[in-house]
Amino acid sequence: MAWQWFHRLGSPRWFYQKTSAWMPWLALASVLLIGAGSVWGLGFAPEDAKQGNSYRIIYIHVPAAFLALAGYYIMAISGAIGLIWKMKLSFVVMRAAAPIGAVLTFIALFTGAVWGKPTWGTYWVWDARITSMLILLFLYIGVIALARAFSREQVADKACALLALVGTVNIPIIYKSVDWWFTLHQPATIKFTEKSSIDPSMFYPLLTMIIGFYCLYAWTLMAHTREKILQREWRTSWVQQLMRGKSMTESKAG
Amino acid sequence: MMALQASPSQLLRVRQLSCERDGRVLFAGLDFDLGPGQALQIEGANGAGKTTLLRTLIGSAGDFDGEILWNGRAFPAALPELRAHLLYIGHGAGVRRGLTPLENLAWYGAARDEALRALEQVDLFGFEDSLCQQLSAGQNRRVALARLFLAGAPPLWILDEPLAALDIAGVSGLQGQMACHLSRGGSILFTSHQPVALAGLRTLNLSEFASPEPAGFAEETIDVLA
Amino acid sequence: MSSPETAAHSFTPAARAVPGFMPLFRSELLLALRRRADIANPLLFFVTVLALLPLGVGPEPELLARLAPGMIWVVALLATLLSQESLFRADFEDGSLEQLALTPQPLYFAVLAKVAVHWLVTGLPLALLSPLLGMMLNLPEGGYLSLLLSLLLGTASLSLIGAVGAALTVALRRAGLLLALIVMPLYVPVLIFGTGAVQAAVDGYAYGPQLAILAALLAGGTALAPLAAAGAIRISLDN
Amino acid sequence: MQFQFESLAAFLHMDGHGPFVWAAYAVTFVALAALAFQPRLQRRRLKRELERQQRIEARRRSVEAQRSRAAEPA
Repeated sequence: MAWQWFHRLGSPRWFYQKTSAWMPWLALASVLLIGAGSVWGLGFAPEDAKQGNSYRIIYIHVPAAFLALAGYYIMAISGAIGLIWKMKLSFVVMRAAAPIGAVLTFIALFTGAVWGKPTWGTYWVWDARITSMLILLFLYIGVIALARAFSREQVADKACALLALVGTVNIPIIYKSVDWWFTLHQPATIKFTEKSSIDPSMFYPLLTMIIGFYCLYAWTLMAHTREKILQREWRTSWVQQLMRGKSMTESKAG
Repeated sequence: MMALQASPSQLLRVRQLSCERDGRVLFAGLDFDLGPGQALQIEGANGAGKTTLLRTLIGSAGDFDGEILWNGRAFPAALPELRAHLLYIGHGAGVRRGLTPLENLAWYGAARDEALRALEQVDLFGFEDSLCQQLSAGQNRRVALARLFLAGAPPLWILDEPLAALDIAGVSGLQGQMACHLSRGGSILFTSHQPVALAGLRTLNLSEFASPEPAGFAEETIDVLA
Repeated sequence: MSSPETAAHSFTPAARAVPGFMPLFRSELLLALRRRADIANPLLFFVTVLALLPLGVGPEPELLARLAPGMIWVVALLATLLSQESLFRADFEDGSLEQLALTPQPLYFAVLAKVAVHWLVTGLPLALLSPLLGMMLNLPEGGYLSLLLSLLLGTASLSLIGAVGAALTVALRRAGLLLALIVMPLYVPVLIFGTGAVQAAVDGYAYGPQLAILAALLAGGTALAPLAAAGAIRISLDN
Repeated sequence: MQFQFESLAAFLHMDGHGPFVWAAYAVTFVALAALAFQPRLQRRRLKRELERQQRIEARRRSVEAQRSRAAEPA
């Protein structure tokens, strides 16, 4: 019996209906958490002794960096599920996760670069974490570009799933080799952000923001997956009715 | 005519097979059996899915509905077993341009003299040692067809347009070899636009199995929008 | 034409199976050696681009000496990448890749044979040529042996990783740029430890650990990359 | 825990680091908003595409209907 819900989860229609109930709550939670976290971090948390107010960028840089990496693993795992159990839905989740992860990586890079200016005087710092983040962005772009290159959806899904898996195997190696490379060339400069020694008054807003970002990630991933399901299943009757249902209510209202 | 070596259980059975390509259902509800000593010709308009059908049977095209059985065991478990008994010639001849016809046949595991005899039967006498890239497309296809004339050729032949690049003599030679293969208990499934003179040949028109309108367009959706 | 043979035939699948790794390797090598131009291209690219370097940054010997290890490695990486796309292209177009996939023998060996030949034909010559270019770029005395060894190990890993990219993009028409985009991030560790080895030797440190890591990357690549490439080939064949 | 800045102006200025902090936050929220609203745009595009498809089907059906009516009397 345990497998039954797993395969039921696999049916796009069941996923669409189930997530319709969760979406509003998730959206509310992420807006509240991120709103509160930002206000708290920007206005009420103390400034950093060394870096002053530019330190407040941490409240968006760290969550974005977290999710950029976690997003890649989520993408790779859903791709692997699709390859192993041939589940269409998990391929759709993978395809939805790729652009979201890429945007989050870009956010992490941009905020890191802007943060670098007041701290080190240059926008681009070849710090280990920023460099690894840049390579992660290239990995994402590789998966997105590969997805676009194939004419047939099923083949594109499997190819991207395989590339994501290959990427996952390489990420730890890339991160370690970039760390080694960084310590080799710039042993003296400070490590970018020492989270362990963070002061509680700064840690709680950061925690709020991280949870808020995770809720937002979940909501965005669901929203994108639902849209891709409709695009792929547009021939089925339930999508036709859904779209017609939409147009009928709108035509009544309009 | 008692089948000599082919084990009687070599049976390809297809049940309610349907294949979809780019959201369009090419054919649905396809049923046929192919046992030892039988030949089946697949006809159908271009784009009816003939090549997709063949590539599904050899396992290259993965997603299909329905059932394909080889010796009673269903795909994908039975796929390695089927491939061990399969000789497939697709659109791409499977002939490497950088090698000579002899080297190509050696690559398929044929001894030298056997390969020479096979090449002679496909009218490639004298071309054994010239590079395939210098041969014409028709000659390259005939190098691929030479595999059918090799002694240890596998029992199940799946051929995509085998007669396409052959002249009159070539066609009759190939038909002779096909008849001989059938008499030895082998089975052949091939696509062709030309009629083929083979005893006991069954034909199947794929266009008859084309599916009706894609499921999504129920009648009432049109009235609402019109 | 031919009278159908009446002799009894035994359908021995073994007789027709494609031969094992060594015959595959030999036929691949034969194929590669027949395409002389393909061998020369990466080498010419390697030499011409490195000759451009002094024209670009100026001929001062100390500057070139500092740049030499990194530049030789980066250009060797690009040369390998250049010749990567044609790894499966020809076999895909003439249908023999599909025949390979149909044989009961796992695709792992076919991919390994192709990559080994690709390395012999591009990686090895690049590595052997690199000391010559080191002289041209005024590479300091200690760096030559480590340059040769690191390139020997490194280009093999690059070929293996590139094979996965080549397999993923074999069914696409203009795949060159996409292939580079896919494999570039995966090349980073090999590049880092490759240049690290040469830099360490130039600075007089021991470069043994860097070579050991390069060898470890190669061992991991030999085990995993052909599997990924075989999977990618089966996916691309379905296109 | 109380408000760290004397006035709104000081809050915006953040003694010199303001532009960087606000730029970072602005770009982040714009990017997240774009990600959040993209599905809505795709939904609208899909609906238009479906309606266009059904109009083509309707026209094709009516053409077939005329052809079969014309063929009957012969």
